Amino acid sequence: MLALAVQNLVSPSVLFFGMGLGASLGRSDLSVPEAIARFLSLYLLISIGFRGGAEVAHQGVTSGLALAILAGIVLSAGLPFVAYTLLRYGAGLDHVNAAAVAGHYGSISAVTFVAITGALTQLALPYDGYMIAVAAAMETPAIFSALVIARSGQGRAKGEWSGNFLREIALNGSIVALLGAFVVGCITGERGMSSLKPFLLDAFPGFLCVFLLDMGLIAGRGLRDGWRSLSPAVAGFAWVMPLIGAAFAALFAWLIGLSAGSTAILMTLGASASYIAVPAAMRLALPAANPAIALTLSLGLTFPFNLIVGIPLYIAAAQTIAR
Amino acid sequence: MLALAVQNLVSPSVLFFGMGLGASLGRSDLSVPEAIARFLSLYLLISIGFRGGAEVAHQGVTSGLALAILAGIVLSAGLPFVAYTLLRYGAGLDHVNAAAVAGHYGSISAVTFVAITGALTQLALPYDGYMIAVAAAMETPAIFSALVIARSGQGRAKGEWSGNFLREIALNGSIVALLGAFVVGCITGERGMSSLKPFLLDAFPGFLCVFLLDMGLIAGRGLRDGWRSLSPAVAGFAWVMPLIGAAFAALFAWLIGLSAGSTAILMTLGASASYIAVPAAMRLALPAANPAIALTLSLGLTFPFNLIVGIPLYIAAAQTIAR
Amino acid sequence: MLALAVQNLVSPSVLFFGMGLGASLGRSDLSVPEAIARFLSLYLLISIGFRGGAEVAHQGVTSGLALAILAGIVLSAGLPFVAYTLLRYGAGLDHVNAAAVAGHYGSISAVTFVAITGALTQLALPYDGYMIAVAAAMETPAIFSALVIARSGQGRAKGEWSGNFLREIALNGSIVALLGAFVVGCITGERGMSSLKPFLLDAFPGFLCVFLLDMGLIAGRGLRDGWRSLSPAVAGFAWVMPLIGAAFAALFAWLIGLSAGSTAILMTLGASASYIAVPAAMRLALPAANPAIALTLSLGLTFPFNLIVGIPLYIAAAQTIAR
Amino acid sequence: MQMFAKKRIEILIERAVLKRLTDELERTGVSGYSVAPLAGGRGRAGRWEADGQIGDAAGMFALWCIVDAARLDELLQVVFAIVARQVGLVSVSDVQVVRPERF
Amino acid sequence: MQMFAKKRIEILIERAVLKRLTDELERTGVSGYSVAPLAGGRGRAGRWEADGQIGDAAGMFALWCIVDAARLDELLQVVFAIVARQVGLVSVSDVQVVRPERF
Amino acid sequence: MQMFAKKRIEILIERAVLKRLTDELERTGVSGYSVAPLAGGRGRAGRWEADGQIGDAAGMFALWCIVDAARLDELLQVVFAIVARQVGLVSVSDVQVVRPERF
Ligand SMILES: Nc1ncnc2c1ncn2[C@@H]1O[C@H](COP(=O)(O)O)[C@@H](O)[C@H]1O
Ligand SMILES: Nc1ncnc2c1ncn2[C@@H]1O[C@H](COP(=O)(O)O)[C@@H](O)[C@H]1O
Ligand SMILES: Nc1ncnc2c1ncn2[C@@H]1O[C@H](COP(=O)(O)O)[C@@H](O)[C@H]1O
Ligand code: NA
Ligand code: NA
Ligand code: NA
Repeated sequence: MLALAVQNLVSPSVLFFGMGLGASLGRSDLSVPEAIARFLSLYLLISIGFRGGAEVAHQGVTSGLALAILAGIVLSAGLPFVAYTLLRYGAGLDHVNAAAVAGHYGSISAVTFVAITGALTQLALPYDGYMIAVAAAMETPAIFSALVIARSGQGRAKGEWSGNFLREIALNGSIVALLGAFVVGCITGERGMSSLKPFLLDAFPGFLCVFLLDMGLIAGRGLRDGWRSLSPAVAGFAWVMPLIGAAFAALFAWLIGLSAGSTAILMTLGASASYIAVPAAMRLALPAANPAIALTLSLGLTFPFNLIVGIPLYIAAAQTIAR
Repeated sequence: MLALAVQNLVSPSVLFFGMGLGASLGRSDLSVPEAIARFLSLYLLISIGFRGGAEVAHQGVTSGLALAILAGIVLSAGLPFVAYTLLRYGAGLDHVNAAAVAGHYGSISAVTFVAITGALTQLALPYDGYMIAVAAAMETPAIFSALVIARSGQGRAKGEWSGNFLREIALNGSIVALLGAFVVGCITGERGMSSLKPFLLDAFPGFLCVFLLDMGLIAGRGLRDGWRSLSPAVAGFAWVMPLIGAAFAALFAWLIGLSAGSTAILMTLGASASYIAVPAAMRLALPAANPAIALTLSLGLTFPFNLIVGIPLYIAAAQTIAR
Repeated sequence: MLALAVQNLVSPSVLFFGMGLGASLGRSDLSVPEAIARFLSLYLLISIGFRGGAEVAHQGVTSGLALAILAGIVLSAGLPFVAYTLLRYGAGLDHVNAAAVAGHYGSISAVTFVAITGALTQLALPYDGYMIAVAAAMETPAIFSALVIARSGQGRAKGEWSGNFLREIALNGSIVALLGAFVVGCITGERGMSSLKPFLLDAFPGFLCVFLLDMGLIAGRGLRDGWRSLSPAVAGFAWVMPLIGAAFAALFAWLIGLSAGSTAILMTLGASASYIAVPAAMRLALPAANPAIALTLSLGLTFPFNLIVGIPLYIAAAQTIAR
Repeated sequence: MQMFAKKRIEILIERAVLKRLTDELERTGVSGYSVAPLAGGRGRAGRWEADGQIGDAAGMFALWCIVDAARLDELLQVVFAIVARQVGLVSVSDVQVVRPERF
Repeated sequence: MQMFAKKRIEILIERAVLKRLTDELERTGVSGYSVAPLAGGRGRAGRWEADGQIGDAAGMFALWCIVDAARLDELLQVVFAIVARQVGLVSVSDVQVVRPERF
Repeated sequence: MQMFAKKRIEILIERAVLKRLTDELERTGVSGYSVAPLAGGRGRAGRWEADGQIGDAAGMFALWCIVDAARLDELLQVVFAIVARQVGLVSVSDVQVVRPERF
């Protein structure tokens, strides 16, 4: 497990994240142009989605898939309540911000998903291709839970549950890209994969490194500027919540009988926090929340924690748990 | 033929086009950053041009090349007159808009060119590498025909045929990129190709998918907003004109004795409509024309028509026609 | 040597540079979006840095490395004094502009570095992987020499040597990217290289072509607009200085006993002039200097000179000189 | 040329909320508006930069709208209903145009 | 600091026509101008967005030019000769500058 | 709505110097500023375009800052200390805002 942690730590992508973090903590003016950053996240979503779809096309749709998706949805919808309780009553964060952050932690991080699948491949531990569908399904339910939580506290502006708003969330560009590419992958299967392999697969680690360099730069900026607005308790949440999320996920995985590899993935999804799709939804739904808090927690603290400590732990645990 | 149509329909690039179309008809906020979209079209032009040049370097310059280029120029210059007649007197479009749209249909679509060559490769039907040069030659003549048509109707602003304007058209960035890469390909031949293969060839289907996703998004936006400004007759033009253009091209191909593969390509070029270089020229030359009409027709109606119905048809016809 | 010059001349990247040059001299509107241009330079720096690091990881740190870096630093710091003397007293350029241009010529050009390594690889002439570290070390010393020179003339604004300014220079994004990727390459070595190879290595010639197309466009713009502000003597400097820089470098290479390949590289580094990192530093430090002069000289005159005349010459000389 | 006085409303607004604002403006029947990207800035919510941002919420825009003074108040109401609770800024200035009937 | 009143002409213009406009402005001898990209907008010709557009005609820009009031009319003539028939918008406002001799 | 008069300072500035300027503005305690990218322009230093530029110095930005008239002079001093020797341009105009206490 330690060996894996070390190996994870010295993978190029983690080192590029560290390089970005260092550069922005040191106030370098290194930056990735906005259009490139947006392209990279589109690329990652398409690549992940397509590969998931191609896997499902390869293996076929099973009852395991349905169960796993169901588990993912319940996790994503349920974890925000746990996170809110911790933040509000444990860490003393105010109502709206606690709700917004909770929404991020119910949802998932696509890059952390990539990291765990990479680690499993390296360990030759098999997992189900449909876990990408589970990841996609976990993107949004947390958003609605965050809204329910926020609303329960105080009367809020009208129109928040309007059909319009629901459409805004469901047709969010990131989710459409991920699911659309998943469907394309399902339909074109291996034939499609063979033509797109050089771009979507072979070049993936390279693009990922640039993306992680950028994530490091943002995380560093967040930590530099947001340091003061984070109490130690709130910062601590970013390292405790992943373990709790992973524990819940482990329980669900055990209940539905996932394999060791897939269990590790579900745990990682439970442990990770969103920074692509959820922030946009929260700006729309909970404008009073400070976006910097959630971003700094998820990108600056939880993401590296999962990469370095979490993933080796989840894999070790999954191998013990899985039936 | 039906099999090819279906296979064409479920190729990743067509599905990505459909995904973009669906996303924007459904009002998703999915988008491709402007700088990326402009890079992708530069990339496509360079890749197509370079491959064409490398092919010519490989096969040498023949009298067939000269004849085919001549045929292409005549087609590109002539088809706008046909298109204008249909639009003006058949579909009742006003003078200036009919002229502008006609210019688009005389010129060609680079992505449709890619689709037909892809289909031919899949069918193992050989074609001449110099057809890319034909495609390049067909880009601009249509622009001048559109101007002649527009002028014939009414007195127009001075300066339109000035050397300045001609230079603006001839030195249009897209045409320079396409022809420049063609020349580079001719000069460096196989040696150049071997070093650029991973970028220009292997990654091509992937970049093409992102480009087509973007084209789908634009086409969907055009259809959504431009629906009302298109009469059924004008919309019908977008499906009739390709067949007419292809028929004329078939005649020319037969006259100069092209192979079956090259005949199918010339037909596809005749059938396709521009959306990269011509719109810019029309904005300069015919500012009174509404750019949305031509774009919606060529991207939203003609392009998918050619992909799904046209290309299989043209290939089947070409195999019958070619001597 | 002539054969190499010709072969260099007809490599795709040089031809793309020529294409850009021609397009912009002919006033075509061909352009590379700003975000893409900035991404490409980030990509080049990361790719070069990473490969250098991986090479060092492979070969280990030697005393040769330390000596070569030392030689590079002395060259970079010393050449600006030579360049200044030539410009000020030979070509009659004013004080501040002469100092600024001198700074560019002490530093190095990453793309010229790529060209020389490419030529050596083609000739199967081995060189030391650590030369990338030497290139990185040569980026900045020239900046400080330029400041010393500029200051020696007249009293200048306060704050110029402040810690703040030094940090701005040292944490320049380009230098951080180059050195950071070098470190990542050192740490991850061959394992990292194998996962990043398709992106950083295989796709490199393709990205380089687009970058050089862009450099050609800029060089052409500079020559078109800046023609009048360059006296023949100043323009001549751009072809004489590379030979002088290469001669000094050859001396140093001989003193520390570099191999023929590494000697050719050090000569090329000495001969080349910066256009990525140094211009930014000069805008900060010597705002009174006209940035167009240095850019036109280094990009429009020196860069093509080195590609076409210089590199073959330096290789031939290096093979004679190296012990 | 004869010029006519109009008002120019400028709104700095987050990407996530931009579509809501433009939809609402269109509903009120403004004749047009323009949007330009911002590269960065600083306000009560701190400093931010467009470069490198990931996520669909990232980025801000300046939207401006040239309108007749008579419609100013109505539009400000609409704008504030959306912008008030968000990160953002609204300002108004005087401009002159040549074709008054367009606005 | 002492400030001097000048005029600011702002022109929203399509990419395809931008070069014609700047060439023409230079011919009239304006001391300078600046151009910024637009991300989208709405006018008589409908709604458009810069994102995702392909083709060399895509995109619009805001060009502005600070000039002396004495030259305003002449420049507006030049501008309208180019912009009138295109998608676009021209407006003028008052600004103050520190170094009047530059304009 | 009741509006309050403020001043809008606009500074066109090179990428290389932007950070110095914003750091300095923050030191003086301005309540906020916004930055937008330029795509090109022309001035005494000639014509330039953002597209295709390489190098860390490439590019210019428009930075603007809405401030109280009382602070205008002080800020102009700060701005000119940085911008004077660089390629750039400073102009001031009148705007109106709704919440005067923010500035
Ligand atoms: N005084 C100001 N002048 C110009 N722009 C401002 C000013 N205050 C705020 N802004 C812009 O408005 C955005 C949001 O401000 P705020 O809601 O105060 O965080 C900032 O990020 C700036 O881009
Ligand atoms: N009232 C307005 N305020 C601000 N921008 C406008 C306005 N009307 C038009 N525009 C801009 O000018 C462009 C062209 O307008 P039009 O020629 O009316 O289609 C639009 O796409 C907008 O970007
Ligand atoms: N009269 C003007 N109106 C608008 N922008 C200007 C004007 N003069 C200069 N600029 C802008 O300021 C930049 C620097 O000007 P300069 O320092 O004169 O080279 C130019 O590149 C333009 O973007
Ligand atoms: Na989670
Ligand atoms: Na055609
Ligand atoms: Na040098």
